[in-house]
Amino acid sequence: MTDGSIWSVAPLVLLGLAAILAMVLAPIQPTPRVRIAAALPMALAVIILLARLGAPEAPVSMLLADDGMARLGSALAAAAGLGILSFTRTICTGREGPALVAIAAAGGVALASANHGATLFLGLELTTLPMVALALMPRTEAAVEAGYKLFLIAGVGAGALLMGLVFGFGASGSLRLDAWSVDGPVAAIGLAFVLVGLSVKFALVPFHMWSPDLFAGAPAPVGAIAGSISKVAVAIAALRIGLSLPAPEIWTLGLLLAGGAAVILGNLAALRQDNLLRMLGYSSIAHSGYIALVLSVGGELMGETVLVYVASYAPAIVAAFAVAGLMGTGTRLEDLRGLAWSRPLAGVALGVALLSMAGLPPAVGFVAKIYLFSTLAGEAAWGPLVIAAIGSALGFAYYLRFAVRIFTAPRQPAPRATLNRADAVAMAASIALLITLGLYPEPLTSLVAASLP
Amino acid sequence: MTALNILLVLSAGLFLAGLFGVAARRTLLMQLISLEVMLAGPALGFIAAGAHHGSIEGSAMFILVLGLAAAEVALGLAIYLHMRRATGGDSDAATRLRG
Amino acid sequence: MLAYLLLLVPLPPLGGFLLLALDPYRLDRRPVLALSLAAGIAPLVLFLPLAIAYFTGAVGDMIAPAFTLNFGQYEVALAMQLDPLSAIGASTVTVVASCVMIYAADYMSGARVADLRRFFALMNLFQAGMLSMVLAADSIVFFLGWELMGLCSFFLISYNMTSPRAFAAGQKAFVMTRIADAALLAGLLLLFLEATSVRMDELIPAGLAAEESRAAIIAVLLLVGALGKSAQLPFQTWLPTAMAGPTPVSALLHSATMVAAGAVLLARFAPLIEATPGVAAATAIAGVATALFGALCAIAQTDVKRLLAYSSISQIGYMLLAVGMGAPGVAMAHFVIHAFFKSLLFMAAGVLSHAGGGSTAIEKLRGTAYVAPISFATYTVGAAALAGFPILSAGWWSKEAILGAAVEAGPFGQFLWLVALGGAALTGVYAYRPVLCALRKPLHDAPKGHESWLAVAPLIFLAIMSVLGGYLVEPIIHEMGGHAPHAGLGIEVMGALAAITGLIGSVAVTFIPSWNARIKRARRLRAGMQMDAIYYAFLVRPYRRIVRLLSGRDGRLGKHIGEGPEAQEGGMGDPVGTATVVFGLWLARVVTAPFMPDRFDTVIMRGAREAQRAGLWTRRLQSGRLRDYALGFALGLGVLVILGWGMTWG
Amino acid sequence: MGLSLQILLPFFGGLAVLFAPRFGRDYERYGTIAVMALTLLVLIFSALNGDSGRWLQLVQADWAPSFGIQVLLAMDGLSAAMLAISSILGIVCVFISWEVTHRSAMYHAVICWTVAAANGVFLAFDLLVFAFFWELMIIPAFLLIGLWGHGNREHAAMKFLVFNAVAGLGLLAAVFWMGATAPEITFDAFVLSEAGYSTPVQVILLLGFALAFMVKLPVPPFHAWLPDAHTQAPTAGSILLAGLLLKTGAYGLFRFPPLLFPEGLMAVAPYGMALGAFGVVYGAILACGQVDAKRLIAYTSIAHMSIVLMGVCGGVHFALAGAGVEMIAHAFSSSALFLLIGALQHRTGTRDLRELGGLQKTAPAFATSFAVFFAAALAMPGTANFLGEALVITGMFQVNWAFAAIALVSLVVSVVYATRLIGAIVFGKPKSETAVFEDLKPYELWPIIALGAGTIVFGLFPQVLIGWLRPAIDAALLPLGVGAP
Repeated sequence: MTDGSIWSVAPLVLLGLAAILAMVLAPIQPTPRVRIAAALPMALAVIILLARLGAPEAPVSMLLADDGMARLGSALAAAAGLGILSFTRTICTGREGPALVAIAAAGGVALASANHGATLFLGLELTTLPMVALALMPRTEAAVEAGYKLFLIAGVGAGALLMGLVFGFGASGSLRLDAWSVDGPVAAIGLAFVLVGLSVKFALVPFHMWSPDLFAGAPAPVGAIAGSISKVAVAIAALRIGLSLPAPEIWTLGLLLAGGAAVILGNLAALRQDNLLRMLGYSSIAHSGYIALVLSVGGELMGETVLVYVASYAPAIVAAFAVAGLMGTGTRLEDLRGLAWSRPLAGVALGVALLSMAGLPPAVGFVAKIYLFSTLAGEAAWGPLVIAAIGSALGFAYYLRFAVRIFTAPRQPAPRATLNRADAVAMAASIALLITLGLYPEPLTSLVAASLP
Repeated sequence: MTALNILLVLSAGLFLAGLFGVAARRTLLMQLISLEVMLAGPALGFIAAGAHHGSIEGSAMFILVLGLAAAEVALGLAIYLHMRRATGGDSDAATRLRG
Repeated sequence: MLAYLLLLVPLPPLGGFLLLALDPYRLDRRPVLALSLAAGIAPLVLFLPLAIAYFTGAVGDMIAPAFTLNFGQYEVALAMQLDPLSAIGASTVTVVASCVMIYAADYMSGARVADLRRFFALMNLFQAGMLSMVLAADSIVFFLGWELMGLCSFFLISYNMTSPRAFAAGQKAFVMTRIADAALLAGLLLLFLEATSVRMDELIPAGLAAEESRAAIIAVLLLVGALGKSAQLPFQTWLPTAMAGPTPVSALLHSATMVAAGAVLLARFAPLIEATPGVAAATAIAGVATALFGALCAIAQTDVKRLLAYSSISQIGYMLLAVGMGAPGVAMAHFVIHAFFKSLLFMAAGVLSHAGGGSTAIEKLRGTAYVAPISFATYTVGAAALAGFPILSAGWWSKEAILGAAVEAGPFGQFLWLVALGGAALTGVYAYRPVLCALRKPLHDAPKGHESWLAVAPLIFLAIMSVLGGYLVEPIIHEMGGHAPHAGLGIEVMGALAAITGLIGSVAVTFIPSWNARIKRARRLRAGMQMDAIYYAFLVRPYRRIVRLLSGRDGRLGKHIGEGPEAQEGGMGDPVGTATVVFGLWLARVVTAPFMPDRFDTVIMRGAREAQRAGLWTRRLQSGRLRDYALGFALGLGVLVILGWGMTWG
Repeated sequence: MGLSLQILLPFFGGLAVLFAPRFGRDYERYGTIAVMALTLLVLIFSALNGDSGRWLQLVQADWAPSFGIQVLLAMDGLSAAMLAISSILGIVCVFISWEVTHRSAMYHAVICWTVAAANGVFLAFDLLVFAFFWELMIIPAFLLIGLWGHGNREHAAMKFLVFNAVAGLGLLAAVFWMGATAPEITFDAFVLSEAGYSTPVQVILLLGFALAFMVKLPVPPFHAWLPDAHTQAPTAGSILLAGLLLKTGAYGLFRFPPLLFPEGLMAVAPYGMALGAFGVVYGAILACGQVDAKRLIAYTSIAHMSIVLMGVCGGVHFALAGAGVEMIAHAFSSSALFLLIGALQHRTGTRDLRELGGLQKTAPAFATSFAVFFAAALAMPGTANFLGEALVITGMFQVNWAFAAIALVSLVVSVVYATRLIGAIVFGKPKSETAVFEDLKPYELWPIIALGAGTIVFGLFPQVLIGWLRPAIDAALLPLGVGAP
């Protein structure tokens, strides 16, 4: 256990500590104080991760990888966790909310640095089960139903992942991801099962059914976790698998089919949505589709594109959900009218988030779009390029439909609701992140280039 | 067909049976039960692969699968209690969230 | 060190202009008059000692550099110089200008203070311009003075703001002189390119050294410049109409100084003119033709100021003839003498017309001789000098010098001499008409007017100069380096005879009713051979039609393209502008034709509707029943596993 | 540092001015004057201790290296003159719109932003940044005409926007093509100038650039937007439009074609001069036919700027010097004329020449100042306009006598429309509108005196101006292989 490896496992330990602290303090302290107790170790974990970005690799064991991808992924997951903590209010997620969010963040970190079948499976489950629990917390009928749907489909997904690991283990005799051999039917079937397992968590078509209902029914933090922590972690796990296996056909073909379908279906369905959360759900499916397309196309820019895309999507989705959490789960299009004038910070935060997701210049989403299209064009993958182009066009339509509504004149002067400080900080931080990176993308691009082999 | 392959096919069979149970049975309880059946498939598979390759990882994974099954049972029953009041245990009735 | 005094000469009038125009101290009537007189006479006071020192040889030629500019490789040094031409010119200008200023002080006393201030500001500015033009040692200061005179003449002619006729006259004068100025500028710039320097003493040798065709073009351009400003034949129509300005203006600008500037220009560049024989001949012919034309038209005039205007045109024709014959000195001599008697005539005519009830018609002058005897006497002396009354008047000497120069210039010169002689005779006819008319009995006896000494003093001085000026002709010619022409007794006798016949003709025309009637009927002659009408028909009206056509004033071409309600019917007609807009709209229509809104719209709308329907269909896919989700899952799993397995068979 | 301040100061000054009215009445006006004065001071400071080499000041910093964009600002005599004019005109605009109260905070902010964008154009040497500022410049001008104009301002503003935006496309296309095909993606003008394109390619690129510059210049046939824009724009708008935006077109023509496409320019120059010559005559003739005073001055601007085009395409030392001087002289004289006509319209409510007249009697100060700029309009020697035109004509004599003759014709026709203008406004009997006409107020008189002084001083002592422009002219002529005259 050299001190390097201690530092490498420190973030996971800190997150676990945060979860335990939150669980212990939950019954005796009021939730805001619990949240702070959970937030401190998580913040420390994020700082350590960012500090060690350049440090030499020191994996603590074969289970957890410690390369740049893992560190950046974990940092994003932990940061997203911090963001989500800021709007986990007692009314919608009960006293155990912060604890569950901390567990989910720990799961995300584990999944992002999973190098072994076991950590892959554990990480996946650690992110899913807290989401189910969180979804059930409000005990309303819709929340329970959303929770149940997520529980069942995720359970089936976990089963499929396990079958994949079994077949992989059977074929190659080892559960280490980079040791998997690709030839032979057993390995191929194993890979198919693993792909299905990940696609469920990634919400690619046809395994996406749980996602819109969860986003709409469950409280805001759940959707935020699904949108940011789990998406980031799964994307990096899939990236690691993709990078370590020498060009498996089923993997790329599967991703291509599922990703393409996700882009088309996600955007089409989102076009007519009036409910903000359901629209975000479907658009999250579409964004997973874009990442899947990039993973299927491959090429030397793949790693950078996935990381930049994920890094630009996470703050946007957290900001969007922070505002959604403030506005309540049933916010329809009309409720957003004049939001920028009645609640300036929330309005601008949601507006900038939507602009970034649509990929328009001032926000960092534009840089992500540039990377996406240059990768697809670079590899002359005309099919995915056309699909992505149509997807973005449709994306403009529904994102701007909501964004424009925010900046229209308010019908009646809505009361200026007070934001609690944590919310305000989260929104301000995400706006700053999205805009500065959008205008001056240099730090992000150099960070990402450094973290890839 | 080596011994491993036969056992792998058997575990896949178990998995597919569970999946069928989830897709076919209407009542919540049966769906939970078939979920557990489905998890039995990989458990068998891990034991078989572990035995075939003579590596302890198989049984380690088996124990993990058991842990997951236990967790899922706890959560499933909690959801079942809630759902029973609202939809009388019928999963098809729980269609408030759609579209 | 005396050279820098030169630079000071044009400054006082410039200072006077600034003080009067900007009027920082709100001066009222008396200080304004005092200031303008001081500023007007200061150059005379400053320049006279210099001129005397120069003429008596105490001081040689000198150049006072003002400041230097460098354009890239060129060193451009602006400067003033004192040489025979500038000394003579400047002294004449200062003397005449002072007289006119004094006269104007009395003549304009009736005007409002604001108008008075404006009048004297412009008169001072004009004097500054004329002096800088005459004294200039380089082409830039020369052209600056030249244009400044043009500007002042425009403002002074249209001094009487409210009358549209004055403004029209001013505008015509300015436009016509500007055409000539453009030619002059072209000539000066070509010379500058030739000599890569601006100084006169370098320009002229460079012009001479230039190759044949270029030198000819430059000379022609300079000639055209001179013709324009001096209202010679092609450009003479603006001077008669310029009489709409007040009398002092006509006295200073349109008789003595500005109009004669063309002669000064040609005298300055005489070597260039003489270098190309063709151009010299052209100058002479233009001079003589204008002299004849001016004399003829002057005879038929009924208004004394227009008569004097035409006489100015013809007298300057004589100067051009002299320069054409290669005797710039003679031209300058005539310039000096002409300046004296012509300004005298204008001023005296002004007083007489005031005495005769204000109108300047010759008929109205009947009997004014007895009302204003002194100005009448001075007018007679001036008229005698104009007609070239033998021996007694200065005009005779300078005219004889010109005729002599013509005779000495060979056979071609002798032919021109004959024509000039005829002109001299005609001059005699028109010169005495106002005098004789003033001598006739007044229709109704007017009381003897009081002539203020302020107005009369300059007249008397100028009258004396018109008589004694003859002695100046010889020295001026020598000063300018030419030799006084001795054409022999016969030529001089012929000249005297011409003058006498002129006098007799004038008496006949005024007193013999039939001749007098014929003159009154000579309408075409009176209108200056309708040159004005011809110009208007062939130049001005077509130009106006083009302008109206282009700017769409008459609506033919000027229909508006989408101009808003406030479209004034003028303006927005310009075809090229509308053409681009029309082309742009047409292009837009053609490019988007296949996507015409209806067709394009349907395509988009259909696409949009498809998307909506697909959206609704996908939403139905999301049934909400968990078992359907599980079914979807199973299908997906099945497809992927079978695909995976299938692929490994290959 | 001084250079980037030239752009940032007015920009953030504009923002500050937006909130200035909160602190007190008219604070936005004093604020704008302060901002403009400060920019001028910074300019003078950085120009004075600039180094003596080709560029007075040069600032180079990376902005987005992965896309090859960098902040590359350079200033030499020419751009210093232009920057000085933009600040001075900024102050003049504030003075004369002292009675504008309709949304005056935004009004002054827009003035600041126009100046900021124009300063950007005068300084940027990274082609993409140049194109960025070029497009940015249209927006404040569009707002100025659209929001505060008279009559049918929407139509005029829209026409202005369409013309300039479409023209901007030509510039953008050329810039992007050059940036993309450069060995490693860069938009640095100096690097691209050594790119060594073949002549036909240079001609095409030059046409792209020239399209944008010629519309902004404006030269017929791309001039249709100017008369409408001027007639509907508020006085400050006209001044900024005439004094500043037209100069950016001329500056662009002066700076980039010789630097980037020397052979292309040599090939196209004769056609450029021909177009300029046509523009001169066409503008002058149209000016004579106008009824609306502002429209008349707009067409005179077209004539004067066509002379600048002829000068720039002349490719001879004199022609370029003349073009430079004419640019600056025109900035002074046309802004002053617009100011006077604006004041006139403010008092009498009309610009129609047929209803004006007789101001000499009622407003002598107005009449005398009008006379000064009347002299400048017809290029009277002693004013900077004459110097500009005389130099261009000398240049044309060295190149082609026909163009020189046409330029001389413009001198004559300028008298016709100038006398028509002064005749209709100052001479004649006072009509009903001009009967009661209080004279120029101090805040209108001071700008007039400043502009008049500028015209006369540069007319009599052009040495200062020519000295400033010399390095720019020599640099522009170097690639054309034209040694000093």
